[in-house]
Amino acid sequence: MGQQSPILSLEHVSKEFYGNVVLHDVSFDLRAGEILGLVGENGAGKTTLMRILFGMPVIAETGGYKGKVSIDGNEVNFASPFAALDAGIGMVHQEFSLIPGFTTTENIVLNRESMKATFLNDVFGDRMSILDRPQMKQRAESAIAKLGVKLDPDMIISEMPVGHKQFTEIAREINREKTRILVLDEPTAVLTESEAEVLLTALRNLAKLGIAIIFISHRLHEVVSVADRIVVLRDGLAVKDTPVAGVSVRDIASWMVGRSLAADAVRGDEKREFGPEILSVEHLWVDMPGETVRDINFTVKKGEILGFGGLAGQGKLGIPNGIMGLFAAGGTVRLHGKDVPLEEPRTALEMGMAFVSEDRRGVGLLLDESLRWNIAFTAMQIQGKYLKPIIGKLLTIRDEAGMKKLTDEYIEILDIKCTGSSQKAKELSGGNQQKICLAKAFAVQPDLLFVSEPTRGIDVGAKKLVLDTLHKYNREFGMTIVMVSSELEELRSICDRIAIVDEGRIAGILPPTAEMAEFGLLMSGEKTEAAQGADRG
Amino acid sequence: MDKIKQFVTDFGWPRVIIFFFLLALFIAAPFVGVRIDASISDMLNRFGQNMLFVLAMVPMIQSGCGLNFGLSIGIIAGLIGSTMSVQFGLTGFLGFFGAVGFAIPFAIIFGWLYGMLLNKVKGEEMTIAMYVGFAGVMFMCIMWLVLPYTAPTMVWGYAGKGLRTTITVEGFFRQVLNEFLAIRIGDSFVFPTGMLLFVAFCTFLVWLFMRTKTGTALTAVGSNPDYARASGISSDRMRTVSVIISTVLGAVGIVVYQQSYGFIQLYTAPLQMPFAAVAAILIGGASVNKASMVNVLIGAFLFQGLLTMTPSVINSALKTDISEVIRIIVSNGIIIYALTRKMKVAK
Amino acid sequence: MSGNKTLGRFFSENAVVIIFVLITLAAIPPSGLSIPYIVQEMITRLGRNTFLVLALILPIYAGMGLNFGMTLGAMSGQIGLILAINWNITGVEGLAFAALIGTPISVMMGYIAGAVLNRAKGREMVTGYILAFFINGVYQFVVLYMMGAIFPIRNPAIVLSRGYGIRNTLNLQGVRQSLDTLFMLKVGPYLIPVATFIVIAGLCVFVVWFKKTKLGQDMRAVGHDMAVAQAAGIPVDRTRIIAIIISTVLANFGQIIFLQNMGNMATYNAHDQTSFFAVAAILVGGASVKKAAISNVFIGVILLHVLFVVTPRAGQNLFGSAMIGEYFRQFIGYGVIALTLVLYAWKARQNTARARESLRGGTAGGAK
Amino acid sequence: MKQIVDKKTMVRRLLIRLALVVVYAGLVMLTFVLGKGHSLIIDNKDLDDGTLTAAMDGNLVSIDGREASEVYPGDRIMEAVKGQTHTVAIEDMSGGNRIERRITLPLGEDTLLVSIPKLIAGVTPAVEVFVPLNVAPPSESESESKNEFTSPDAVPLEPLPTP
Repeated sequence: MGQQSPILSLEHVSKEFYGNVVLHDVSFDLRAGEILGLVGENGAGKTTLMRILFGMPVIAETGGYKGKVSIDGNEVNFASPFAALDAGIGMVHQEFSLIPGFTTTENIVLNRESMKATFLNDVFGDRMSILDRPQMKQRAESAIAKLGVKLDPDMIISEMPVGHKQFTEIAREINREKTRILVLDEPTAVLTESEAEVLLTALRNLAKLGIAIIFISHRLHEVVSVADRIVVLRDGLAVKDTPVAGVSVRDIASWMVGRSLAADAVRGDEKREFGPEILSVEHLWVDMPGETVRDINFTVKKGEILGFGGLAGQGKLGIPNGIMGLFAAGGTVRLHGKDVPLEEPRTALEMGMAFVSEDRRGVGLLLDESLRWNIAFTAMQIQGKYLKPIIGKLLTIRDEAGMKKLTDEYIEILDIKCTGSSQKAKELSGGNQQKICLAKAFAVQPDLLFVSEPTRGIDVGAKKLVLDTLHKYNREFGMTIVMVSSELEELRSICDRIAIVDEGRIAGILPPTAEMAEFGLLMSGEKTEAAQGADRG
Repeated sequence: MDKIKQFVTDFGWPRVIIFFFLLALFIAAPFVGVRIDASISDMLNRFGQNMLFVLAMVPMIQSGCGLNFGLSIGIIAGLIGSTMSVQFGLTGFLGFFGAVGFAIPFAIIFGWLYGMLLNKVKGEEMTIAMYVGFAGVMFMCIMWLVLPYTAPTMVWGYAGKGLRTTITVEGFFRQVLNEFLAIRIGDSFVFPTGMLLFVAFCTFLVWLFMRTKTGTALTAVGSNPDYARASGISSDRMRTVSVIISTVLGAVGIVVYQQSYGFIQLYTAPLQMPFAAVAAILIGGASVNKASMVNVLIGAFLFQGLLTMTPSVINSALKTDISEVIRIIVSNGIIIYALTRKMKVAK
Repeated sequence: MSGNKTLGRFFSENAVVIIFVLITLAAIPPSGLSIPYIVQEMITRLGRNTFLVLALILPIYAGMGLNFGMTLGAMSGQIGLILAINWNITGVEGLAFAALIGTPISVMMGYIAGAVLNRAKGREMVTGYILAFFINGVYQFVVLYMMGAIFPIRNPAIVLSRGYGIRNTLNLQGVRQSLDTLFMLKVGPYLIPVATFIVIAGLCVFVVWFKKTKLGQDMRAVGHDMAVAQAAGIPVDRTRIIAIIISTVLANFGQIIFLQNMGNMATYNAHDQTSFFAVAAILVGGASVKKAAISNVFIGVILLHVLFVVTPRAGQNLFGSAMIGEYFRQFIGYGVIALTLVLYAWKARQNTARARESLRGGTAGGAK
Repeated sequence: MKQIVDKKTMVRRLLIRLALVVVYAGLVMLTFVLGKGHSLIIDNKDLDDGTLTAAMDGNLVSIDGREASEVYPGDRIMEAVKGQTHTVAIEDMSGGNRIERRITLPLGEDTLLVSIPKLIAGVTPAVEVFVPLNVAPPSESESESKNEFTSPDAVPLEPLPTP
């Protein structure tokens, strides 16, 4: 197999989004029948890489990429995913792309159905052909057989367990005769352990048939068990490209998170004293789509900054959303010893908590309204601020002047770049929008502030300002902060403790000074001794 | 040049075209023997008559319920109010305000029920509102026949029961607002001061309401329901409030309409009324999810202007009754334009 | 408890049909109409209306909801009929002529409607409804002002006395019931328009066959999930336009069948309530915004029209006013559309909630 | 989605589609010809030039085998027919003398005059176009209305530019 030329090779691939380098000079090869494990933290560039490979329009829209992608030695540059499909690349996405009301067979052969021509083809085109259902079923069965799993070809997708849906997706890609390269993006994320095991076996079967597979997973032990070779991406660089034999999970974890020295610099040796316990959470579950929280327990002390880290989809985002009442949740949450009723955002706000949502444009802002509205709204609604009585106190209306004053203050403090307090929120850049979200939360002067992904999608300067602001409010006003972020570095730079969430549970709580590899292992679902110690303490 | 272009884009092509069309009609009017003063008087009158219906669109658009195709629910409440007022023999201002007073409680109850219904069907509000409105009108058709009204001016003479299709309010509250402080210039120009004052007062109240805490919350719900929820606002409650206000405005609107028009029109008359109001506010520049007082004023003015001027001018110019067709095409065209436009913005 | 639940669910899923059967049964005795009379009426009305109602199926299949824009097809059919009367083409040939003229017009109308609805995804129904109003304006412009003025009309009997524009009511003497009487079968006391039913049966066969084609499958896929269909390479917008075109063409045929049975045509109003009656019928038959079968059409036409036949008489006998029955049936028509839409929207929300709840139960259980 | 269809199929399809368009047009014409209705005015009058006179006793006239009607001298009856070729059977009411004649009608005309004396005498053509007497006024008003409608283009009927 060694002398075989690669089917797919990437040479010096780079990509930047608006000056932000997300991939830098990535090169690797893939041979027929080989399984390549691709690992990396969120934002390491995996998704972008796959988008380039799959010809997603977003790449071309943002200025294309540099470097060379070739298949069988010929350079390709796909204009659309369909071109990639024609070239033999199959992709299984994280979200199911299946039609729930259709059967397995119908989904496997979707838009590639076997057909029998009718006389009407000549009149109205090929779509007037009759479907050849027996043939379709046969093809579906053969694809399923190739996978080596048990799957009922006549079952309706919506009635299937998740694992079967995942198999259906893969079977669909295999069903394309041309498919020689299969890309699987976190295929095991939604599966139970035994289902995942079956999937891995199926992948090995496929590899034996000569299909090359790129396997993306955060479950490192799966990668180690199934892959022949592994490529580690970090900050857009392919930091490691090595055969998997002899590599341990721990090695990979440290390659994944290992950072250049610059990042660790921020922290001084400040002594931290905290007040009494302010928030305690027991057995919290949150039904947030894509970020399910299963069973979370933790406490926060007054004046502390607690960080939540972990990979996307593991549930860390569900924690603040659940406590603030935005999604269905259960369990016990106590603030200052008083029970916080769940699923009631108003009470949560009234009790003195505030939340900066990760979904800035979706939840955080009134995009079509002025900055004044955005900043003052919550304070107005919850605390009755920025209202003034008119006609002898018969009626109270908005105090536009007060709102303007407040907004101008925050524009000053947070250095928000805008044309004025009446500008519309949608016209601001991402970083400035984030500052508006923070201002909104500060305006209600909360005892406890939840901040979710505060630096997502904003530039470096703004990032620093946001983090410094949080730091300042904590130190100067004693604001207790719970911060959720995918960026471990940023958590380490300002948090007092960092909890890593994996599969809806806290895998461990570490001090920010802990070794990077420890964090990496926790994220991959491996229990470490250090973390267990911290957990107990 | 660019400035003009920008202005036109902001103002919207349909409005600019309709505005110039209206202008052209005014210019053409004297040449085809249509009196301008009579036209303006007529236009002001219609403007006042219909303004509240257009205004009624605002709260629901702002709260994200879309265009209120079910405005007829409010109109029905207004009809109940005015028929009760006539039944009890109230006359003059007492008759008018009596009608409004009887109508409002019904409007609140209907609006509350209607609002709760719309909360159950988020995303499908407009189609359902339309059919709920239709069904309500047909149900009331039965009620008009059955309810025990006895005032001789209202019931069918030969049967002694069942309300007439058209009831005159002459001697009750006909033109009480229009005549109040009315200014007459010449034979054919009347400025209906009272009605316009009343309408302006209602508009001011709505304007004020939109500035209260509740009004602000309501707008936020329409602008981004998730943001509002995260700020502790119950979007269902705000939507219900907006539906109630819209329904009340519809109820008051029909009474204003009746006093000016002089007749109460029952049975299937309210069926098509919401469409005119919807078209008017859209012509005024509102979209399916954003509307302001300016949209209401411009919309009611342009639309009613069009309705007044096209029949008189076009018909005398072309000697044919083509204006009705123009009205259908323009008003429905503008609604389609608005319904298909938002998709682009959402993208 | 679970038995109760299934019964409850059965009721809620068929609520509209059940309510309707009850109202209808209750209204028959007070109407004083004989059963044979009602049966004969039903046979006639099935022939008259079924084709129009069947035209609604494909857009539902393609996930576009109830095609209120079918009125566009009805107007095309009317233009075909006007021309047939103009040229004095009579008999079944006259109907065929009208249909052949109406078809290209309705294809064009369907294309316009489909393109407009594609720009209004998520609110197809209300847009289709308004679009019907809009095109009605255009239709009036063409028929009332252009015909006889710009398009020559050679039959003075159908032109208004002012010299242009078509009269408000057209006598369809030449084609009246020509399809119905083509092959009339007498079974017992009942007259059955066999030819009409053969045409309807042909359409049913077409619908069943169409569902088996690639295009039918694509429509189903688009109806279930546009995003997935798009990702799989199915041309979503095009497929939706085709669904609307077919529906519009069928409505064109349907309106011609409807009018030949009526024998008269109100030039400017005949299409006003086409979509209302058709939509009400299919919903009464148990269809929803997302699901419709041929059986829904037949059940619906029968139920709705029995009610339509009996209510005016029942109103007359119970309340001494025929108008009450007249209003009542309109109320029922609008009410049933509103009710079905409400039930559907409400149920859809409940189902998503239920689906998520079951997911949560598992995780909450797992938490212990 | 572009279906990959080879050139030969494309040509075949184009031909078939063109043929269908022709067939469609043919069908329109066929239904036109077959379904074209005519009103026959069956006239039993002396001819103007006096060459033929109406049968004195009256006739029983039946078209295409329909129920016969009695036509006395000076009578006119109306019959609606479909298509262009018809058989007219004329039976002398007194003598029982029966004549059958085939008549062919011009396609473009709605109302036609059929003269029984001509049919009996075998004069061709027995059918002529019926010119109603009060034909003048409509043409006048028509020209007027056309003048009115030279201008509606000036009216913006579509004030909705699609952006």
